[in-house]
Amino acid sequence: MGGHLNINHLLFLGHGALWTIGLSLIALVGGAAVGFVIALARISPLKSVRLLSAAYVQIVQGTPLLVILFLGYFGLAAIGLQTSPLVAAGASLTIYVAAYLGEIWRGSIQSVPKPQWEAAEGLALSRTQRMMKVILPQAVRIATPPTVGFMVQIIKNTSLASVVGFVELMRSGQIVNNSLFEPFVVYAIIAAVYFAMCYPLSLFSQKLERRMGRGSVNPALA
Amino acid sequence: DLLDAITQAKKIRISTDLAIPPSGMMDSSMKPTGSDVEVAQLLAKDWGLELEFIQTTGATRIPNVQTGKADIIISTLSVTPERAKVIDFSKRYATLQSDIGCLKSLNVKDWPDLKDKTVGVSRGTTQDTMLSNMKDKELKIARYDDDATEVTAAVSGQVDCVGTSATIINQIGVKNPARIFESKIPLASFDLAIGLKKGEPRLLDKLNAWITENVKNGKLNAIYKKFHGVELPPDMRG
Amino acid sequence: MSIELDFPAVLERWPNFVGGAILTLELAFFATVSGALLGTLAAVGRGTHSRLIARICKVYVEAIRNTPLLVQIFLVYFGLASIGLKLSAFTVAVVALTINVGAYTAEIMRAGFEAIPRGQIEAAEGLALTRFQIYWHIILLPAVEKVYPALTSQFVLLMLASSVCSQISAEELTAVANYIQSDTYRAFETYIIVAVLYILLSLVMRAGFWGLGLVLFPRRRQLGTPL
Amino acid sequence: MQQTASPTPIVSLRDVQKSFGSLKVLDGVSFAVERGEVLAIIGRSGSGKSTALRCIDRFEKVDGGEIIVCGRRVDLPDIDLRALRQDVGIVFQSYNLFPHLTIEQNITLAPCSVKRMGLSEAKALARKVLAQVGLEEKVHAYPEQLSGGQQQRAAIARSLAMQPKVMLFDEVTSALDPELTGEVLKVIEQLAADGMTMVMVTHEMGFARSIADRIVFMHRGKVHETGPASILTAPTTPELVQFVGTGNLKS
Amino acid sequence: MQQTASPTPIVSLRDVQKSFGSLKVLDGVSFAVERGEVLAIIGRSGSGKSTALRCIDRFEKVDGGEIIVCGRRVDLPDIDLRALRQDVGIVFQSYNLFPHLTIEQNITLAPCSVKRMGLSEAKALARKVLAQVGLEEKVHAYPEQLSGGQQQRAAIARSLAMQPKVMLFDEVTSALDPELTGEVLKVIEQLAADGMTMVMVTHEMGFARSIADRIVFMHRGKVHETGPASILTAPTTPELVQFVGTGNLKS
Ligand SMILES: Nc1ncnc2c1ncn2[C@@H]1O[C@H](COP(=O)(O)OP(=O)(O)OP(=O)(O)O)[C@@H](O)[C@H]1O
Ligand SMILES: Nc1ncnc2c1ncn2[C@@H]1O[C@H](COP(=O)(O)OP(=O)(O)OP(=O)(O)O)[C@@H](O)[C@H]1O
Ligand SMILES: [Mg+2]
Ligand SMILES: [Mg+2]
Repeated sequence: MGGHLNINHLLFLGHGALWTIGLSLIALVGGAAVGFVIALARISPLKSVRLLSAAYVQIVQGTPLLVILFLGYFGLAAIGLQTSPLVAAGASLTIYVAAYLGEIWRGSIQSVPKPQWEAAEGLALSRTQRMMKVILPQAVRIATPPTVGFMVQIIKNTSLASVVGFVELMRSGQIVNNSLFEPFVVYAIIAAVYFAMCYPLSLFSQKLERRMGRGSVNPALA
Repeated sequence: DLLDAITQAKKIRISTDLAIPPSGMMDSSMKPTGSDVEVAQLLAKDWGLELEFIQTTGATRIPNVQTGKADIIISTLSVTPERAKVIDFSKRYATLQSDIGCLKSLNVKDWPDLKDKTVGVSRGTTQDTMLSNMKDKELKIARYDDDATEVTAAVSGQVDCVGTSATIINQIGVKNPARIFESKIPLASFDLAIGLKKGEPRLLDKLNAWITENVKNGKLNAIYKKFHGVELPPDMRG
Repeated sequence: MSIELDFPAVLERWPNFVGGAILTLELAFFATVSGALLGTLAAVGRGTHSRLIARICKVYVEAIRNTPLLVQIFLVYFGLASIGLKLSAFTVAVVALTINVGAYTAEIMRAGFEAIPRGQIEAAEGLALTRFQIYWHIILLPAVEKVYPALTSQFVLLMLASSVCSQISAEELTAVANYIQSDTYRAFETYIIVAVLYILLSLVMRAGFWGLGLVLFPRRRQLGTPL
Repeated sequence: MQQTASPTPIVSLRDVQKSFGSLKVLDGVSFAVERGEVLAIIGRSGSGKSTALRCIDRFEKVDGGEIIVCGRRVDLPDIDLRALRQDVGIVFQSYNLFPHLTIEQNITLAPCSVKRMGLSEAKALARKVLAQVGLEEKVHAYPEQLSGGQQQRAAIARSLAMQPKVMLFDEVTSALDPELTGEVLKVIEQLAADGMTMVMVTHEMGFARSIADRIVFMHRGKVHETGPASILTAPTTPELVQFVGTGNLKS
Repeated sequence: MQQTASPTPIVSLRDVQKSFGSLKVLDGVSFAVERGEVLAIIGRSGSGKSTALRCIDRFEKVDGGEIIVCGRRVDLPDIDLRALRQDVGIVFQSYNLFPHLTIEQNITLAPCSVKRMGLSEAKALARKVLAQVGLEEKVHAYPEQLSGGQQQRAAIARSLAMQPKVMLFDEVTSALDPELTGEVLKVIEQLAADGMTMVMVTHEMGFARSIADRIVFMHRGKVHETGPASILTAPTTPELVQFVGTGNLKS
């Protein structure tokens, strides 16, 4: 207990930062795949599919990620499904990210002006062709800035995965702090590392935004 | 049962919070250390098992054994009847002396002196429960998520009194010599025990036997003294 | 099921849960009001002609948006105490949440400002309105109206994120949950109840924003346009 | 309401009804278009012109009546939409080119995807239709690099590439200034000369007069007057008199 | 370039220069408007008409030359913008009514905020100007509840409420269909009859001919021809001949 910050502490923090990056990647890849399905389900011609996906989004967006992670790891185990922390965290983050990305992307798809949909229809393109060749390529441009903006939030939110035993950046910071009792130093370092990971993304998203000449309205997380 | 499973795997998975010094923490080369860590290491060595720490936070120590993610908990679990409804406890392997510690300059002798002072505690600890139940004493309690935050609150001046173990009380002055804290009122002594899933009598018996033996041979006392600076109470030293 | 769920054992602490939920709502309310103000000012600041003010606002927004809320809360709580300013945990929590959500609000509001067609502003300029009058009468309300869904989500997220205030001894919903579950060791029951409460709180907030929308946007109310 | 009954109209509407909510937009609309005929629909704003046009290509479902296009019952629910739309080309006021594709890609998209035409064949076709509208040199440009009139001509070329049997135009020039309008109208005149069947909603009275074989004047969801282009110079109903009267202000 | 030199023009431009980046949009534009005169600016798209108009109300800063409006040097950097804009009313093609305010609130906003008029007085004024444009019954409606022509008339009323000395109109009818165009033009005709000084950019040749005291034909950033309305029927330069020629397609 006590002592001073040394290279081992920094290595430990670095190790935590790697986990943060890894978890973020898992969250984004999984969340993007499921989120895409959610986005399509939200505009499905079938009312039941729309209602189900809307309920999914509403519930997930109303529940703290911490609770989702907890129930995903221990809750599944309680009903007899043993999962590794990585699988549980991956699944929970996917569920969480999918709800948000699904909403962002639904908005982007729907913001492609209606005449574009009609023009594609008028050319006798099939539903899939319209989506793939006309709507999505345009929606992607609209969706990119808010998506990148949301990624920034995910990087910070992976810290909650400590509840299932991950020692990622924030948790490693807590552990270091709890043996050093130097909160200002430790948390300043953590803030700096998060900033170093997030700011390039923020800059990138701003650049995209500027290039497209429009503001991004992203439901960002705190 | 669980004991067989452990023996078969030749490995014991122990749920420990490594962010609650001095029981579980990291040394300067970021290796786990602390009184609970050494107890766990001793147990694994005696039983000839490989040891795996399941890193937990305070909140997930129990779900880890309930759902089979870990075999036992050694992580400053103090015994209360309420908790005993949910998991089984072994015999005590240590006790934890808790005090109300205040700024040295503060004139606190007894409970009435604490009126209109804020006492910092770690949320959900037995100290917290005890102080919260003292409704007649009109205490103001500030609950922090862990000891480190509590110590920082004391160091930075957010609180002038804390309810925690003597070891931690001393730590405050080390961090900020301008704010030396000392134990003012003894609070209670809690029994710490090993926690395990309900319904594992063979494992429980074996743990109890191991504790009895190591209390007798003084090993547990040595570990405790190393980290807490004081010996276990006389009635435990056998 | 390897564990028995015993909800009554946890539910008998309902006064604590209710107290926590109310505190969470209070935190969210005050931080929303002041964060909306701060964020709007910062958004206006980013659009001013003064390079310095625009820069300061930008640094504020970027510094906050790219670092974790927990760190911000710690810095405010312990930082203020270190310089001798001892505020209650509640006050500190509101201040930190305000600073945090203000940065996000600033970005959203900026998008709203930019979505106001240039023609609207030119029309107002043509009518000889001052800069302030233009912001006040022409830009602010329509901008809020345009980004209202994003703002609403942001403030609901703020409510969910306020759980980290448990770290600095604010007795909000998560803190209560931690307390109860370490007292009873009934983590599952506690977490499920907390999840339901958070969903309820978010519904309450959304309902509140819906009602506020009716008051703020009389045109929508009159014409029956949904938000 | 006069209805031109004749052998095999390529488009025919009979007593078409259409409401949006409680608003009756089409109230028994009937007219027919012969092969090779040019029909102009005129009428004041809100009289249902666009809606009538959109019903022909089934962008709106009708509530009652019968629509037959190229021998297909468009009003029935089981219509093969994609087959219908291969026969019908539609061009809107807002050109609706796909902004992320070049002009060539805009044009080849449907032939390649829908008709499974080979790419090189489609490209040759693109060049041909672009030549028809006088835009050969813009094949590789993106829509935003074109002026409004050029964009509208490219949109017409895109429709032509599907070799439709009938083309529908909805106020294709009203977003354009007089000079650009001229460009587009020339293209449509040429199409008419080539024998394309066309239905056009237009505000250009002069143009309607000079090119349309027949005029349909809509008023409050009904066909109020119909006849050869000469009805514009000698209107019989007071509504058409008033409409053409105000329209004259444009000249 | 002919310039009408006369006693005290209310608006005068002398050799105005304006570039956007490397694009020279106004290249020595000079003209003047007398009190009570109606001036129409015509010309093809991109010739700089809107830019010239916007320079008069200082929505664009000029690079060179002199602009005087109601005795104020608009080209100088220290101009009192708000005073200028109390004297000048400007109406755009896209009406730019404030969508969140009722028509009455749209109209009373500036008199109350800028002239510190009392609310009841402003409301009476709103009723007066709305009567001028024939929209009394719409005081409490929101802009989106009005047709295009009604919106444009409301926008004119909003400008009138500030009692400007000169009004600028930029293609105020080109988003409207013939019938709505008629409504708006009638209002402008009435204003002209009441003696309002006006500068209007317009594509309505017939209207320009009938109402304008003088025409300015712009071409490539220059005033190419100017004179009484009769120059439209007897254009002298080939550019104006061509322009009026294509414009005729609209009629
Ligand atoms: N999708 C819709 N939902 C509700 N009402 C509609 C819809 N489309 C059109 N309408 C209404 O139907 C009526 C007729 O519209 P339509 O577009 O056919 O008129 P139009 O004759 O084309 O007019 P314009 O010359 O202005 O284009 C209008 O009152 C319009 O408001
Ligand atoms: N803000 C601007 N930035 C850059 N170029 C501009 C800007 N505004 C106008 N231009 C360019 O200046 C030229 C003249 O524009 P202006 O709007 O004055 O033409 P106009 O005569 O009003 O045409 P139209 O009849 O199409 O309205 C055009 O080439 C236009 O692209
Ligand atoms: Mg129409
Ligand atoms: Mg213009």
